[in-house]
Amino acid sequence: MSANTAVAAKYRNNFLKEIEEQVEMGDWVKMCMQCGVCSGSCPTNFQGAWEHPPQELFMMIRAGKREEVLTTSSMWNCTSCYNCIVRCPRKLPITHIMHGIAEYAHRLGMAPKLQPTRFFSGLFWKNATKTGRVNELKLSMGLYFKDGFVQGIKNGMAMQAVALGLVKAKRLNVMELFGGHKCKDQKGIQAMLKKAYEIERSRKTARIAG
Amino acid sequence: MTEHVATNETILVVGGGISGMTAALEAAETGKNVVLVEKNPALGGRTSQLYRYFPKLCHPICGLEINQRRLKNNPRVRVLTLAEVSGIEGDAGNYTVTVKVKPRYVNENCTACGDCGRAVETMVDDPFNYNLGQHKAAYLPNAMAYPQRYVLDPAIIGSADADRAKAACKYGAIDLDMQEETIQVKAGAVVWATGWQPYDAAKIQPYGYDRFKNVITSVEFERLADIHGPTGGKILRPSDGKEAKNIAFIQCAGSRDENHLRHCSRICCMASLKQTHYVREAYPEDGKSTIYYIDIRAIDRFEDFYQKVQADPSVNFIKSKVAKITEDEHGNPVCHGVNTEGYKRYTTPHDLVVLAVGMEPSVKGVNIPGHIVADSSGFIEADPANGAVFGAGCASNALDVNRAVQSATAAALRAIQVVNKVAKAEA
Amino acid sequence: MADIKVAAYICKGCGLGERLDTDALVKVAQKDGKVPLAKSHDFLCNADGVAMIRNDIANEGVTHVMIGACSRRAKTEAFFFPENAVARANLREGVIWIRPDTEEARETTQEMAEDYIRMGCAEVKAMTAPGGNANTGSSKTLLVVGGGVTGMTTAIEASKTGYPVVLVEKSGALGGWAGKLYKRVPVHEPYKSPMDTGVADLASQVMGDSNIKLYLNATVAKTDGAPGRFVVDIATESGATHTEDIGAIVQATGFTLYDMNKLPELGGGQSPNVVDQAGLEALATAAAAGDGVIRRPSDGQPVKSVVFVQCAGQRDTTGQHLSYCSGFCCNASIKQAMYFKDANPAVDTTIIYTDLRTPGNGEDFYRSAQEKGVVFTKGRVAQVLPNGATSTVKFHDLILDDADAAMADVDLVVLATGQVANSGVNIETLTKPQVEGQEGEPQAAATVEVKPISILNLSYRQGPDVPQLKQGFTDSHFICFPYETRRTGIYTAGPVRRPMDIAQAREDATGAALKAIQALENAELGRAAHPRSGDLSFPKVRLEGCTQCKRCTVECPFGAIDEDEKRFPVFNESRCRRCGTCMGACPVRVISFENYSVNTVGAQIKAVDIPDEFSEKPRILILACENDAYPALDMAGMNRNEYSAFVRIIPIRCLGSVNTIWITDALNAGYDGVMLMGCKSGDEYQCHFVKGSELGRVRMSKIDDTLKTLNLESERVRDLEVAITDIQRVPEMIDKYAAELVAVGPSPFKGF
Amino acid sequence: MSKHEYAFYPGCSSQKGASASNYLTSVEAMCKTLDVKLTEIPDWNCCGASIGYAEAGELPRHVLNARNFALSEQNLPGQEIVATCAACWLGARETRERLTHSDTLMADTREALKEAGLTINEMPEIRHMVEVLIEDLGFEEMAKHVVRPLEGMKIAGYVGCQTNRPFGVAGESFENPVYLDKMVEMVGAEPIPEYEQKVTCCGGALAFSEPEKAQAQIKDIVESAYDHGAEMIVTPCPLCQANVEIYQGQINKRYGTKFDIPVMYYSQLMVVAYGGDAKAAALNGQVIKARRLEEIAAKPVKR
Repeated sequence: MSANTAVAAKYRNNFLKEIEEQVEMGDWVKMCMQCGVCSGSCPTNFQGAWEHPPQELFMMIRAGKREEVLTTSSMWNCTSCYNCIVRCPRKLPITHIMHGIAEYAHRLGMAPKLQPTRFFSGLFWKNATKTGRVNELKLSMGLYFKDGFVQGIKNGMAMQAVALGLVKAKRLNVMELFGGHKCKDQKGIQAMLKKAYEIERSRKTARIAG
Repeated sequence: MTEHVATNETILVVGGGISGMTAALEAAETGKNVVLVEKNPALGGRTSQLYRYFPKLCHPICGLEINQRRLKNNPRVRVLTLAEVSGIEGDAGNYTVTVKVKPRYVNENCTACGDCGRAVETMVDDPFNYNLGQHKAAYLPNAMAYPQRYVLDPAIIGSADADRAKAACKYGAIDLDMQEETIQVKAGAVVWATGWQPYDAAKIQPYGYDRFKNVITSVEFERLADIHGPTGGKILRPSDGKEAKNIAFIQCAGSRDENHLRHCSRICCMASLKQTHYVREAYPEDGKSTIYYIDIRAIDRFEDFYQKVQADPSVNFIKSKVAKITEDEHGNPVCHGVNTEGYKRYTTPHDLVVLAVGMEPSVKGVNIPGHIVADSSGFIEADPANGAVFGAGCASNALDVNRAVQSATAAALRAIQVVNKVAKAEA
Repeated sequence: MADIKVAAYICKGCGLGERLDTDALVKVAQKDGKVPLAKSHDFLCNADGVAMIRNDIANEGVTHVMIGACSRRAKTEAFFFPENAVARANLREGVIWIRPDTEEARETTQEMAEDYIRMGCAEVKAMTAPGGNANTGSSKTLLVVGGGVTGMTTAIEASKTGYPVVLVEKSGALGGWAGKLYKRVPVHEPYKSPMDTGVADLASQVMGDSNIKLYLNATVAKTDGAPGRFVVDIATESGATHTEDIGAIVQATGFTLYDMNKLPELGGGQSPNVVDQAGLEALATAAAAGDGVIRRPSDGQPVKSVVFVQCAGQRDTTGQHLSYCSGFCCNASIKQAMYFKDANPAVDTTIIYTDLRTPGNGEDFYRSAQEKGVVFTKGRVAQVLPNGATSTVKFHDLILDDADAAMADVDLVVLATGQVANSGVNIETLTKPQVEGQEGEPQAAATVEVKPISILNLSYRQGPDVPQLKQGFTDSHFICFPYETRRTGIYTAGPVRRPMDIAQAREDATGAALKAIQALENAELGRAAHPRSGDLSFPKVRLEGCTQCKRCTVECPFGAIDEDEKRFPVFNESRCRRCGTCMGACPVRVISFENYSVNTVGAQIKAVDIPDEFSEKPRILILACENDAYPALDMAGMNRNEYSAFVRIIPIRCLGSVNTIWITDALNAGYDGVMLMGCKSGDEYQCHFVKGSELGRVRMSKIDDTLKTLNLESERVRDLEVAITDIQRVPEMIDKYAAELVAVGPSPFKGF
Repeated sequence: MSKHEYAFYPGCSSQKGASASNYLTSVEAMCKTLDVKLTEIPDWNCCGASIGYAEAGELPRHVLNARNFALSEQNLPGQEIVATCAACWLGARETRERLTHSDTLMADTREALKEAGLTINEMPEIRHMVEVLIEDLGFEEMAKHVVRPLEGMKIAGYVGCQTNRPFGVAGESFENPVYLDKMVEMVGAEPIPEYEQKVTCCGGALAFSEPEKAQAQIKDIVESAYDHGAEMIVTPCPLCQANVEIYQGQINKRYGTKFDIPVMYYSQLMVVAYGGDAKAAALNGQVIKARRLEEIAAKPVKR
């Protein structure tokens, strides 16, 4: 029975509909004509990094492969180079769809836990929105220490030369650890973002309902 | 040919390619008077620049020969070359058409003996060969040229070369004082058969047509294969004249692409399948063709041709829109992309890349006097608002030759219906 | 025959004066050509030269004109004398342009020119200016067979042009296939949604047109005669037969959907919930009449998921089904998927295809379907397994490279089966070929069923219907000339001659109407149809000499010749295309045309001056097809590609018109060899008379016997396939052959 | 009163002591010469960058950028916003496009902005500094100020991604933009138009999260510059600059290469060509020192 339903679920449009409702630009997925120009234009895919390049993801979504799509690390390889967007003969906003699917997978907690870019992406956003401006030093430290203190030191050592170079060039300021750049109206920013999240959530639930 | 006077029972056909010639001849052979206007110095249009037709692999100039003979034997068709329509006044059954006729600088005395060509020194680009080669500034447009009469390139008018040409002609055929003239032609109906132009490949930036010598278009490739072409029918690549044996054909170069042409140009798949035959013909031992495609559109009976090519071991099909082309140190164009059937990434060098460029209606951008209803791609649509101006052939749709001829024959009847009404009314 | 006066004009222009001894040529014309009037002119094609000729015609009583100048393909406006018999001796492209301008070449070049003058004079004398045939019919009525969109369009367009129409439809209603459609694919901007079929409108136009005589529940019982004078018996349901005088015929008998019962693996015939495109149209029409919900045939439940299987029984490589693509089905399935989506976006609609084929603006229609949520899956369907009310569709997903992909619980499966032409009887299979060599040609492929019932019931010698191509479509295998069937005055239109959609069928129908109108107009004037359009000559036969061998009646590529009860040939001029195949076939040489006959060519062959065997000047006769080989030779001249001075070239209408007597005459006269240059024959024929070159070759394949009886080497006759582009290859062939003949040695018949 | 006034959005990386601080320094000097007046948008915030996507969501991202628009409108009414950072420019411009094309998004954005006591009335133009240079001033004007041509320097123009796609500079091709080469020519140096890596991606944020992937691409970018005989790379993008410059050491370790090629901003070249000294051009800000440029910068200006 379960096997049967598994088959039944496949190639049904349920997951496609879910993506259209939940994912930024998700309603573009159905417009893909499977030419493959995105997969061929993606620099990291070309390094072989992608398990499922964009066009294949679109086909998998149509084929109802929910689990595979939301748990793959593929979209996290996007460097936002926009090559796919400018070459797509159907003008799909592929970069944004990739980000969108990633965000959704992250939201559902299905994205691969140890995916470093997933981690960094979250880290970056928190870092940037905390004070309204990015604190590069804390950002890097945060990244190095993601796997605990010891690993952090290791990573730090590995990056030491780079860091030192930047410090010498006055492009990395150790004082940033303490305070650093920030917006004045942090309260406003926080309130504003909180509101934005609220609205977005309500819109999505509305879409599922309607 | 006796030049009949055009009346509002006359049918004006704009464009002397296969569609225009067909419309003109079919109408004339049904007893109607026709004025055929062609902007080039000779009839034949784009099909006369093709080496072979699909799917029969026969030669376009074979049919052209027949049509020319029909023309030679039919006084009802009056041909104006180097002529372009600049205005249409009036309405169905009663048009006055203004035609600008450029000077040929050669009159009907010309016997096509070629003395002027030998006398002239200046070389100019040869548009018949898509400027892949050059010809003398006094020239016969092509071997099948009708009218079989030389032309002087305006570039040499007023130069010593022009005088040399004049001096060389024993028959007083060269008239350096010819001026552009504007004539008015009465017509009851107009068949607009101005055909198509290849989409500007330079606009497809990832393919580097403007940067890489060895990336050419499908229409240019026809000239390479043609005995009358710049290489005398040898398939040699432009950069270094090396034999091009490993050739890539890229489909939908401009077509089916919202950044370029929205529509599918219909002919390109078959054209590339046909062109793989040129490669095999030129290099039976080690010729190799690779077709990069999205969908192979070998429609109706053409499917057989597709199946034949598929069975050919020298032809390789890859379902992929090539992402970009780069050039390696040997001047080989390198195709980058992903084979979508199984996701195999490729980075493949070829001797030559042929872009199967899309079909753009020649009317696009051209403002047809008395605004005509066209679709989003610029093809003339069948619409009552067009009065008695009828689109035919590739001016009306992306068509292969066979369908273009059907379309032109149909357009001829629509035109006849109008002039017959006129005749009835006057009788 | 009225007394004739021949005049020969030799041009000195284009270097002829410098390269040749034109005075000598004038003498040759007088002495050997025996023409009373021979002149030379510095520039024959200019106003003055032409005036001279016109003046001689007007005042000197010249009836026959021999022009020794450039090729017959050049300066045609100048040398346009439709009232007179005209021959052209090709001294420019045919002589000085293909010979080196050297002292040593001078003699042979001059000999060449002199022979062409002799040949020209001999030819023109054997000609008379064609006058056309008076006794052809003059019916201006069109018969249209088939009352579908194509037939109705043809009828309406012809009527609009001012010609009466008889429309015969076998069923009880107009509309055909399109009449069964719920909606059609859009044909103008915006290409986004299905539109009304327009069939009702067409039908009312037809019924409301007093110029169109409509026969429903009727078939064509007998078609007799020829363009301009067809006599057609129309059998009606009541059993009554009506006879109509018809000028020309358009066959628009459409297609039948490929039988889905032949596709059990795809569920065809296995479940009411597996339908073909016609089935789906019926469901959609029913739904539209009701609550708009398309329901499952088995139990009337609303369809929640539907799968369209493209190329069902099409593009088949196994030989079991249709090998071709029907072209219309991709757009049709897209349209049908929209029936569901437009009514209820929640319905799952999936189209499984291998190549999606939506040319032109179909691409917009495709995009529109995607916007509406139709899912497109590139895959190859292996199996449709109905179980109960639903089915499981098993397929190979080509994108995800999954050979075991499947969709379960599908409510409805639509098989996009293709179009099978309703083209009547396949005469190739009906009548065993009676001429040797035709065995080699393709019989109707196994994939196409031979329909037993004739559509036109032609009383023609060669069979009751229009010849077909291997896939059962009517033969119109030209790219440049799609309408040319092998039955003059009978044109086929719509899906009967190529798979097509409604838009194309309507365009096709309009074009066919013109061709039919043209055919009956030409018939009245006794003018030939394509490709020798306007030719006023027509075959004349001396029946007293005829041996009733039937070669002409069997071979005529256009079935123009019937047999009377005494088995004598009955020529139907307005069916004739003037290719001369009958003339070539006739063993007793009783068939000829006024301006082209066994004699016009034979006289030229005999006129050539044959040097003796010691002169080391062989003579080679070339009979070259005027459509392809001859222009190729011309262009070789324009390119100054040289070839042997020993050849003498005679243009012929078609290889099919070559009578073996010409060859034997030539060989007896001491020619060392004969080259025959004709077009490609066979499946991909390039012969403008379709079978002409093939029949000619069959005939020539038997020439060896003749050679044996003359005990000559087989090398003495060479049959070559030449295309119009062979401007380099032809000279090479000629020189190669000339060299071979030297090896063979001179003909023993010289000097006899 | 300057001919050209803009609301300036420097972005996080251009701040003092941040990874592109040298960019800011050189831009300020460049604008001084060109009489372009930049007024920093008070209390501007981060654009969210592309990489924030995991948490950003759609609306919050746009709201962030919208806040900058609102501040600009409030404090520098009527002025176009100019960004020097590719990501800032792209992020802001994307928000602009989306808000102009979706009323719902606009309404939602306004509602969120209320929380910060802000609002937007009209949409500002979002410009990149190179757009301002090329479109508002023009090459002729830029060239006028060149007093110290960088003669004999062969420089690879590396445009990268986000200054080029999806918006890019008007009239330029996504695959082969030429404006940077023109700028190199303009400052008297020798461009390398056939440099085929000019729009290759540097790896962006992956340089942090997955260095090996980014560095594989950076290697190609640098290698090709060497192959074409470049002694310097110039770019308009802070992340490109940083990625291509600072990881050369690690790439050398990883691939056994000997990369040591300076990576500059167009603004630094211009400042030197305009007669500015090493400090004004922020040459000290290079991790890989641009020796030749420093020498030229030390030379007296020929008037």
